[in-house]
Amino acid sequence: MNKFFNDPNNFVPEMCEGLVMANPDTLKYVPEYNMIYRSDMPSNDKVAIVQGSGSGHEPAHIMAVGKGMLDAACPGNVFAAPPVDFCYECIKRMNGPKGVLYIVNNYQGDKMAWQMAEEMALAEGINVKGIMVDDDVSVKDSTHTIGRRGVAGNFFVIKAVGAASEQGADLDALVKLGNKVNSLVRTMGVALTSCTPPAKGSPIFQISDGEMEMGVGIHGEPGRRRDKMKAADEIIEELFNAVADDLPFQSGDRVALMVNGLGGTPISELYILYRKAAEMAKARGLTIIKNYVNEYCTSLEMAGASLTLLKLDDELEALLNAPAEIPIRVF
Amino acid sequence: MNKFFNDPNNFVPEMCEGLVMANPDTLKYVPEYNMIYRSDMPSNDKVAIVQGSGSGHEPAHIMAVGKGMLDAACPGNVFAAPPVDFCYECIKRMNGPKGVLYIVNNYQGDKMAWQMAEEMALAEGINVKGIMVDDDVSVKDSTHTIGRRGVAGNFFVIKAVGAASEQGADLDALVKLGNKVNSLVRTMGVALTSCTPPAKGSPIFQISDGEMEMGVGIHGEPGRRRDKMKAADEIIEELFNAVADDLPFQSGDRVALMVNGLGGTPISELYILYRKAAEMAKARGLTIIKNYVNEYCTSLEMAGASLTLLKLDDELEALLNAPAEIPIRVF
Amino acid sequence: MANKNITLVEVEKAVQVIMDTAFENEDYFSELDGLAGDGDFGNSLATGFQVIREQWDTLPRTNINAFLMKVAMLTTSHVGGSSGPIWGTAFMRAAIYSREKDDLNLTDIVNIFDSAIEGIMQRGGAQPGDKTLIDALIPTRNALAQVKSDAPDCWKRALKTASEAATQSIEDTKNLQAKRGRQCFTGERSIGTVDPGIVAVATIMNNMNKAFTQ
Amino acid sequence: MANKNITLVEVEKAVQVIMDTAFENEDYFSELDGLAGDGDFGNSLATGFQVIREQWDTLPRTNINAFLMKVAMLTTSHVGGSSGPIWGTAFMRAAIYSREKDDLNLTDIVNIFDSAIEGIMQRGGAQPGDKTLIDALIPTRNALAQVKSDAPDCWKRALKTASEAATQSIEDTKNLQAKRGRQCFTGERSIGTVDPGIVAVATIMNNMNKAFTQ
Ligand SMILES: Nc1ncnc2c1ncn2[C@@H]1O[C@H](COP(=O)(O)OP(=O)(O)O)[C@@H](O)[C@H]1O
Ligand SMILES: Nc1ncnc2c1ncn2[C@@H]1O[C@H](COP(=O)(O)OP(=O)(O)O)[C@@H](O)[C@H]1O
Ligand SMILES: [Mg+2]
Ligand SMILES: [Mg+2]
Ligand SMILES: [Mg+2]
Ligand SMILES: [Mg+2]
Repeated sequence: MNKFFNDPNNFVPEMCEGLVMANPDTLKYVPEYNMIYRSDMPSNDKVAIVQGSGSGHEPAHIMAVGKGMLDAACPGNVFAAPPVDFCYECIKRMNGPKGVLYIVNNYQGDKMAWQMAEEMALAEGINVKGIMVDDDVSVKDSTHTIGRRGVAGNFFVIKAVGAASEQGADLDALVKLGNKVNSLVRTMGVALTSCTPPAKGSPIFQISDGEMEMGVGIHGEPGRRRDKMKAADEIIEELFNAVADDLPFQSGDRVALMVNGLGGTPISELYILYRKAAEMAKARGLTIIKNYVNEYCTSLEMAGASLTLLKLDDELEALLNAPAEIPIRVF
Repeated sequence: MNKFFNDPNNFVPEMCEGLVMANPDTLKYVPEYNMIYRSDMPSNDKVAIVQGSGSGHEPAHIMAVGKGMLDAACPGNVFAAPPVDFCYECIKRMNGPKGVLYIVNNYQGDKMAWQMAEEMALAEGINVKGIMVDDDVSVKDSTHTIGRRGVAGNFFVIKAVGAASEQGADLDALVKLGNKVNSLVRTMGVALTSCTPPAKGSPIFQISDGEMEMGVGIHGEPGRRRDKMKAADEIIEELFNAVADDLPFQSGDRVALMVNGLGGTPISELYILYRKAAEMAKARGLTIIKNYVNEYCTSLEMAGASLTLLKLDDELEALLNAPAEIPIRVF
Repeated sequence: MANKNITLVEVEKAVQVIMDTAFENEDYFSELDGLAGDGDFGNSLATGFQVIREQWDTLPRTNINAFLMKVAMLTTSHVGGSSGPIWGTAFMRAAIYSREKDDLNLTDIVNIFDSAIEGIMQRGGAQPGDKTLIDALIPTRNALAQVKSDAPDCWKRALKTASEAATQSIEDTKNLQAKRGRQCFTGERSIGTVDPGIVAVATIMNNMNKAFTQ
Repeated sequence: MANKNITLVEVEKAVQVIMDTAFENEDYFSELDGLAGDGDFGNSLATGFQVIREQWDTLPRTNINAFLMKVAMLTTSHVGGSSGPIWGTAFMRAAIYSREKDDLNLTDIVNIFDSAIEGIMQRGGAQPGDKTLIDALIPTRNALAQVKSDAPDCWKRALKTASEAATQSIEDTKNLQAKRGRQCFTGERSIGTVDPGIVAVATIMNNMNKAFTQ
């Protein structure tokens, strides 16, 4: 296992510690609940936006905590939903007069934990609501989900509600906005290698050199099919068509296009993928208003990528362009 | 080979095309010379800053082209120095009244290409000077170098001279500044896996699961020794001590600390490494003024990381904090 | 305890009975789950409750709500498979219902059953007749409700009637086909085998009856 | 051509001679390199010059400078091993020297040799006596300089004397130990073997002599 870690059981806490040590002015950490939060939260002026799913998808979500994005994240262990008390405490500690919005990717474990936490918080009079993200067009139901999975499109939901919340939107408006973004965003991914959770010590699934898992889930769950490896352009064609046909995206649409690396694929290759994706967008009459080529939602060190399209209108475009500051940065 | 590409010979051009398609307003591309440049260059108001080394180290250097960083980059093929005409054309096309500064990492091929291009440009009356980066403390001479190799510390040289150039510094001042940064920056890296250039189709060196190459070069050149894999904290201890003892960094020093991923290591692990590095800095009495945890100088999809320390003074701190905008971004 | 409201002391004892039932029947419950499911049920319960047993002395005891809320969280987080959130939801609904209450009467218990059943259905999407522990909880609840209207103070009668109803549900559901949980993947193979969750509810009710009335 | 200055036509021809020498002696040069070096020398030159041959008709011919500059770039970029930058530097120095000149006299050629030798030493760090082609270029340059001061117009005598000096350098350096290039890794093994770079320079000078004087 060619990975940097110490005791595998400390993988998540040590990552969180490192993150907070690297951002001492802006982030705080509650070890008991793997909770990373903005040091200026809770606030009287805004709805708190929180999320927590399994770890191993970094920068999602702990590294997306910051002004204009999440106010807190409380991940579980690697690929394990956060325990309900993490979610509950996260809601409780972030709560202010304007309430709390939680975002949950559609995975059974995550959903159950957050819904239970919501019930508990509601019982205490906290104004909390949730939105569910299910952008992955690959499969309808899967190993860990009823319905579609929630994957990289999640970034756009966070960005939009994060910006709107910063501008003072109330909880109901944010729920509406988050659901709107989710209804307009579609993703599909492909894996070229497996990945190894430190505590497991072995790959989560088997895949041979020269094979790919088309439509993979972000925990290595099966997608549409196992296939032999193809040229980059062919792969993007399949991803793009699957994603674009689903909404469907139509000629004249303005879009945001994301090419997301799954963790082990270098950015050089992501730009090769972007090249073809942008060509296909053009051929379909889609106008790419903003593009995102980087890692947003990964599966540990898995080689692979996903493609996300978001249909834009003036409201969403403004929200994507609103300022935001998170730990993932270059300078 | 679990990589995204089409014809392996088009790996670099297609990556460049993708990059420019993703940044149509700010970047331009000259295919004949693999040259990516700021669309507002050349300029009458600033010294042009250029670099070109082998490809495969992205985001270095094509994705570091932008306001406050490089004005142009002209990479060679994967792990191959740019041909001399790339360098020559790059200098010529970026030249303006204030001249051109080239930055070269100390690798024989890169150095020769740039020095020849410099001679040619000088013969045409172009005001061009170069600075050499050799921050890698791992080995003195190596397969591809006489003297130390130039690696991730390069980022700080670019950032400093890029900012100073934006503020109007002249060529001689920039040479002095670049050499100063190089004299204050130290790096060492470690590889946990090899990597595969698309056109070669096989790994550049052999390394078994559970092994690491301590002090590896960014083309997989041998470092100090092959060793069995160790705990993250132990690895960082060795990197940190090698780097910090070299300048040497001393109690009371203000520093910038970079944990750079080599391409296949996810950011979760980089923060585990940062955690220990920050602890060690503290134990030595170093104050971390700025930190950088991301990918800056990679070796394709190699799993591994490097640690860089830069000693700061008021001048450098201000230059690191100056605004800059490059294609590597989150939003 | 007969005829008086139950307090935190009895709630603690009830939780203890549930846990002990799981410990004593770990292998048996897993064996039953193995017939048509994936064989983890007994182990999931026992492993999760073991965490509660270890933290028993430090559980919050300020009131019924705080105690049950912590039990709910630990159950949800440490019991594996579908059972964690299902059993956790039951405890949680009981906890939420008990807010601001220092004791509970039989009406409260019936209401807690209603809230827990609703919560479990919401959480796991099972309907009555899907051959899950819902199909044990509903007859149990109905038995309690019957006693409540006939003889509202008689805990003894309530527990006896309820445990009989729970036990009866084992046979009543045996020939149903499972529609939820791992069982549902084996399709018709579940017909004719008893559902482990239903057996667990019945066993717990029987042990409650013994613990509180003898 | 005797007694008049050389122009672009002769420069083209000289480059052609260099390339043909490399093509004709590809195997021989590699063989020599194999004795103490890594055996790639002949192949490196031939492969790189092949690119120039393919682009021959489209090379810029506005003046000597433009022509040689392009040859320098192609050589540097396409000839492998140490030879690319070394030979490319020689062409480049010649190009830079020829800026604004339409023709070159013998004094110019001597100056070009000086500039090229200086450039090669700068590029690869070799000193005279390190058993590299430097040790063929210096006696060749000295022979040209001698003719220049004795009989400045006599190209024929210059080429003959220069080719003799280059040939002599083969034997003169045979017993030196190589200090640069791959040869130097084999240490004392290079003593007693001829240096392929030196042989190449001598062969080229001999072919120049033939091509321009017969
Ligand atoms: N969705 C559900 N709703 C209610 N009860 C369920 C559900 N799924 C399973 N059960 C109950 O849980 C029992 C199995 O528990 P367990 O083995 O822990 O679950 P799993 O099916 O995940 O392995 C079943 O016998 C059934 O009574
Ligand atoms: N640093 C140097 N400076 C000058 N000439 C050199 C140098 N290194 C090698 N040579 C010359 O080049 C010849 C070998 O060329 P080649 O085989 O292409 O180089 P390499 O040593 O890289 O394999 C040697 O015989 C020598 O004459
Ligand atoms: Mg990566
Ligand atoms: Mg089971
Ligand atoms: Mg050789
Ligand atoms: Mg060689």
